[in-house]
Amino acid sequence: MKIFEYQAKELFDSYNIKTPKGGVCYSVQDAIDLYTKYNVDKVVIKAQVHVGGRGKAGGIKIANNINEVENLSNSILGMQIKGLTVDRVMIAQAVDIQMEYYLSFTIDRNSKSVILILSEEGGVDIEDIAAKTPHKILKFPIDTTIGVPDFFAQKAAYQLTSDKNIAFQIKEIIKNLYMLFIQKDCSLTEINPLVITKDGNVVAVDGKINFDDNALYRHPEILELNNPTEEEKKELNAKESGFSYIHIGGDIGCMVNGAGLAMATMDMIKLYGGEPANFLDIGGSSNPNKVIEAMKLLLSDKQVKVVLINIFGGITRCDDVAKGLLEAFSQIKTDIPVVIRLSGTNDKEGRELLKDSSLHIEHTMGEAISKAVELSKLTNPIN
Amino acid sequence: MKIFEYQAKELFDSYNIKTPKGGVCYSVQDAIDLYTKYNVDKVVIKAQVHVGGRGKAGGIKIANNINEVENLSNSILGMQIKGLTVDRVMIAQAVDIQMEYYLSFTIDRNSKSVILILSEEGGVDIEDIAAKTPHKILKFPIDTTIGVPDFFAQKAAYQLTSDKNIAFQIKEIIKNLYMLFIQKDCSLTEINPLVITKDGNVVAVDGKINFDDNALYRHPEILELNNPTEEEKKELNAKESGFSYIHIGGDIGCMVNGAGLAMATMDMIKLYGGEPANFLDIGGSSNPNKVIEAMKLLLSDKQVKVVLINIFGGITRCDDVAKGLLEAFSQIKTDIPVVIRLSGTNDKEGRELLKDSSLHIEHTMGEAISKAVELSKLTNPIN
Amino acid sequence: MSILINKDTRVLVQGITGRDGAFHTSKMIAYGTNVVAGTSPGKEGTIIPSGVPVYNCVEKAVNQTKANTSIIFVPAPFVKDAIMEAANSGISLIVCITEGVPTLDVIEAQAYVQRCGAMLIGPNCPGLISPQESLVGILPGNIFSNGKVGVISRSGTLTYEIVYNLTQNGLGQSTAIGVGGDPIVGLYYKDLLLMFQNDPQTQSIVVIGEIGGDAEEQAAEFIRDNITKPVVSFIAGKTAPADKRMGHAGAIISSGTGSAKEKREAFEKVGVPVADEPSQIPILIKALLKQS
Amino acid sequence: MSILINKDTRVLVQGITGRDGAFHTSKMIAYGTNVVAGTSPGKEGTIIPSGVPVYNCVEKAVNQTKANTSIIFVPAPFVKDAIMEAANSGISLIVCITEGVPTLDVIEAQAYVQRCGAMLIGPNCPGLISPQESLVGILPGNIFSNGKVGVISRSGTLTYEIVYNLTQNGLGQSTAIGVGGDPIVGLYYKDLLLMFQNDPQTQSIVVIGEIGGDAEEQAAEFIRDNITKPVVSFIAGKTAPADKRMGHAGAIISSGTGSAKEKREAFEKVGVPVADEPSQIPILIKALLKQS
Repeated sequence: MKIFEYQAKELFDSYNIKTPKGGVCYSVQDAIDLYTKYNVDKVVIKAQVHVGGRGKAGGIKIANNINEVENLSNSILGMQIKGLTVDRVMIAQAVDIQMEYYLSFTIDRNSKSVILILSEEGGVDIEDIAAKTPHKILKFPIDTTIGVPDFFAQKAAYQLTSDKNIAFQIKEIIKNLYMLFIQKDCSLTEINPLVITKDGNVVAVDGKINFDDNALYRHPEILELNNPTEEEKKELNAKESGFSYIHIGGDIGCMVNGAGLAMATMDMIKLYGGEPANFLDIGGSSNPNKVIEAMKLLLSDKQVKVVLINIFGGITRCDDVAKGLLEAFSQIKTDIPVVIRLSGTNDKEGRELLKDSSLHIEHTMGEAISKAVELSKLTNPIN
Repeated sequence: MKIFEYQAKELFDSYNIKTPKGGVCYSVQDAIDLYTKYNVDKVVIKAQVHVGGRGKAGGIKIANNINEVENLSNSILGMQIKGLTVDRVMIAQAVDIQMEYYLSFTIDRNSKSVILILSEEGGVDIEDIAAKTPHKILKFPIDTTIGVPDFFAQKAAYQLTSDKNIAFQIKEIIKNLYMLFIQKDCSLTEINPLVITKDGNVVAVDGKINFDDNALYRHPEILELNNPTEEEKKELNAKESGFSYIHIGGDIGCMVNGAGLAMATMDMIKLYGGEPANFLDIGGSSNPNKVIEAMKLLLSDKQVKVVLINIFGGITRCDDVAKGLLEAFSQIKTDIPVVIRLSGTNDKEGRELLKDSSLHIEHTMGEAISKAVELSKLTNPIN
Repeated sequence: MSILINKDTRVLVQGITGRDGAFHTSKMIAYGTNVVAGTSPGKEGTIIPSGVPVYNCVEKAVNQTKANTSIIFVPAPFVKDAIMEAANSGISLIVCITEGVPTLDVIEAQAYVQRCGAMLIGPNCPGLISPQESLVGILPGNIFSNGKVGVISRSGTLTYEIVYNLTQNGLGQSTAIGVGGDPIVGLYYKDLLLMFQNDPQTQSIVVIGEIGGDAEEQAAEFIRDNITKPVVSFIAGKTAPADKRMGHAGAIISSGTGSAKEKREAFEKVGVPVADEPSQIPILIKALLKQS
Repeated sequence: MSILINKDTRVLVQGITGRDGAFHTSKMIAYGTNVVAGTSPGKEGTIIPSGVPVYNCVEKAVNQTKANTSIIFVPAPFVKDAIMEAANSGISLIVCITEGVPTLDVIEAQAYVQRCGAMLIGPNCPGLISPQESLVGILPGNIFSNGKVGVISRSGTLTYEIVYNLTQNGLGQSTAIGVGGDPIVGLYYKDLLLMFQNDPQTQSIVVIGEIGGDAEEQAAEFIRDNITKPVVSFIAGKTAPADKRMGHAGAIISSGTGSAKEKREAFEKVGVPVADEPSQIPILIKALLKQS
């Protein structure tokens, strides 16, 4: 789960990580009021959206007076960034920047632990630093059984500076950011840039926090911050019905049991010259209701011209799956052709049950995908 | 540092460890008021003192009605237990006991860790269980890097019971008591007895909590609970002046540098037929003010007939110590004879400096102790 | 020989009285797995349909039944404790089926398992099987056959698909392991590749990878330096969009690494052919075996 | 040979710019100890009177000076961190002089030291000395002389008293160690007894114990089973009242164990003579050496 920058700022504040004065505004009037209240000259107005590249899209502007605050917040509120409408902006006091660093904690698969990442090159995407100057990225794997002791945070801080005062502040931020990471079950806590101001303060000017979805059950206060996009809402609804759905954009709708097999199915559609419309993993059971819900979701995508169902029967037997599908399709009225492949445990029995239905039944994954791609190429595939 | 039972109860309460209704009373009227407020039949009235054996001394009584509460609290308040005057009692609701267990956490030198101790024989001194039925004491060393996970607490709990409901409650108490131990830097958290009531509740009926003196600096809220006896106050004052003092009761006052040497000095006084009055470790420096403070404390003990100063010069040179002593004795007026032994670095120079003083100067520990014992045997040792 | 489990494996089921635990216990017993004990706090002494004795604590179960391998079905919030209990009680191989376990819980549990000298497979994995010897997991035993191919996979049904193709083509398996799809899991490619390398029964190895992380890239380097047996691979997720979670939490392409293309290149660079589709795997293996 | 430290020992002083750290650094250098570095956060590059280079962090100090042993003088609240930093940075022997360290801090630090494969002496100890080789501590070097007696003690000045008696009687020392007086310390009797047993220079061993705990009782059993060299002992605290802390936190007789009488009996039972007063130690050693 992701949160907005202003929400991240509030979490930083509560963990004693210094941030510039700032707050969220849902309207131009809000922005003017906040600017007046802060009583500063220069502020930054930032679009609050769950995607990167706001700056390049014109979603971040500096305002020097009340008129500029009015005009710029007016122009940012309502703009589209990567398909998302900006419904709120953050107003934050601009700071005098002396240095910009990068600082984050994230999960590291290799060390099987949390990792601290530092760079003296802050203010730009860490991916860009990684690509251009990988030696400027410092990684410190954490032993979570001891956490981040003073000496560890100190050693890291002295990699960025030799100034005792600055090092002390960075050390404290490292410790506090780690606490936040652990106590809130984050998957990413990032400060970028971490700014050293001209008067020697260390301030988190922008930040990003992602949470481990598996751990949200123990953080109701974090769950309250959730603000899913329309696309995310669809995915969340799917999850509640017991399957995973991600929209991709092609014309062959897929329904597969198992995430790996679902990805492999999408890959093969592409390989065979077709375009997968989505990722959809219906999981392990043969429950007809789940199939109905999944089919409805698939068909709500108006681009879909063919549906491909690829089931490998393991513990769940193919004949049970076939029965579920028959029951489901007795309730779903659609003209869109459906190609189905059943393999694995009791596959013959399963295919036998389906032989009188209107479904295109295939034996292998390759045959099923060939058929689906072929059908998707017809201008009017309805047979 | 030790606290009273009623203070331990309050800490148990704040860590969700169930205790009987109860509170502290400084007067008979307090006791009557509390009894009325609790609105129960049977209560236990317990003297609050920092020593064991209250029960045998008559400091714990059961009262069945308001008259008994009045009479019994009146008799316990003001009584003497092992030399301490009872200035407060605890009134606690009596519970219906089905089983009594013993449960504690303490420091274990051998495993170099915290240890959980359990016994199905609660309500008596753990020392007695250890002596009579050592197999009934179960010890579980804790790996503090993982603390007390559920499985660990559960395993321990099922050693005491096979009842799921009771085991669950004991498991929670074990986890909470450990948290208290760790979070408050305890050296002992003991529940004895841990009572299983007839209606299936698990309740901490009596408890003892000791704290690690070295860690009190990080627990101001615990330090506030401190209520030292007169003897302890003397010891605390000594500590503030930079030395350790413990009153023993003989007639040879000792001043030694180093705890081990101080204990060895006391032992040798006894071996040579004398009686040490105290333990006094003045530590490493030759600061005259410390010597003056220590001498004053020594001489405030009216039983003291001789003072023995035993100094081994290590990093602190004997000549510096001698200078300090001369300065100190120029300010202390006493008729009590002082025997002094200086050995180690620059001992000759040190003894040379003292040769014109009124001090009895000896070369070896044995000679100095012989002399001190000899002087202590004179009816009027003043020479 | 096989790796990790065989006829002598003595299995303990943690969470044996739950729905999934009970169901898969009966499946494992039906397959021939030696399930010797189960745990469920407070249910010690309960008689369950499979007839396996139930204990409150793993320690006692291990002491009384000499269980050496455990399989975990307890709900996600209790998984960390269950893994640590198993490791603490002397279980040497812990297989965690449960999905949805918080990542930090896995990190702590895995570190403890390592400290105890034990091994963890999973969480969020289908388990493992040494065909005709032992099945510790939720894999469909009937599609496997005993043979000489070692299988390592981050996925479930995709593995079945590939194993089905192997079995249909006369290529039985020595051991097949699903390592789990989460960001942090226990045993991983390197550990298992080395075990297969040292296993006399195993003649060739299939590595089934997917997008996310750089485990496949690291495995490729490891294969170059340490593995002499033929290895073939399949990688799922070529068409997955960046930064999207494809069912498996582990399958996120982020930070410009972990794409299927990079992984394929890494494998091909060290002489590991990568199949375009699952049905090619048996063909690739046969070709390599003919060469060697 | 000696144990733990010798001419090749390269010492790092943690807290070198503090009062005690600076003072004892000059004392150690004067004795001939090879002090190669010091740490004091934020003071890297500072020139200090002893001329030893100062670093912010132990890791860098170790990398640049190949220090292998550290001595800690930082204030009690920072000791846990200092010990862990040393262990984390590859220091193999850590000597902690600071007193007043919270017990739980020592427990955690000691567990970490062990996990890193390092060794801890102290806290609240005077350190150790291999006469004419190296002094890592605050012991008065001048009272020691090189020789064949190994000394292990829970006390400070009492050790000096006994060593003074040894030196006066022509019995030099191989290594003398003060293990520290706190309830929990690092290396203890058993560890050191074994090192002395294996040290060719050491001919006999003095164990200076005191009341509290059952370390002496355990040491006695260990001596019976593992030590063939002559051992003599002194135990302080015969006259200490029960449940009172005699300066050393470790010196509390409680729970009916740990009395001087019990300890003496334990030693005598395994043939370790216990001196009534410090001056008898040399006599007891000479007697045993004559026998063997």
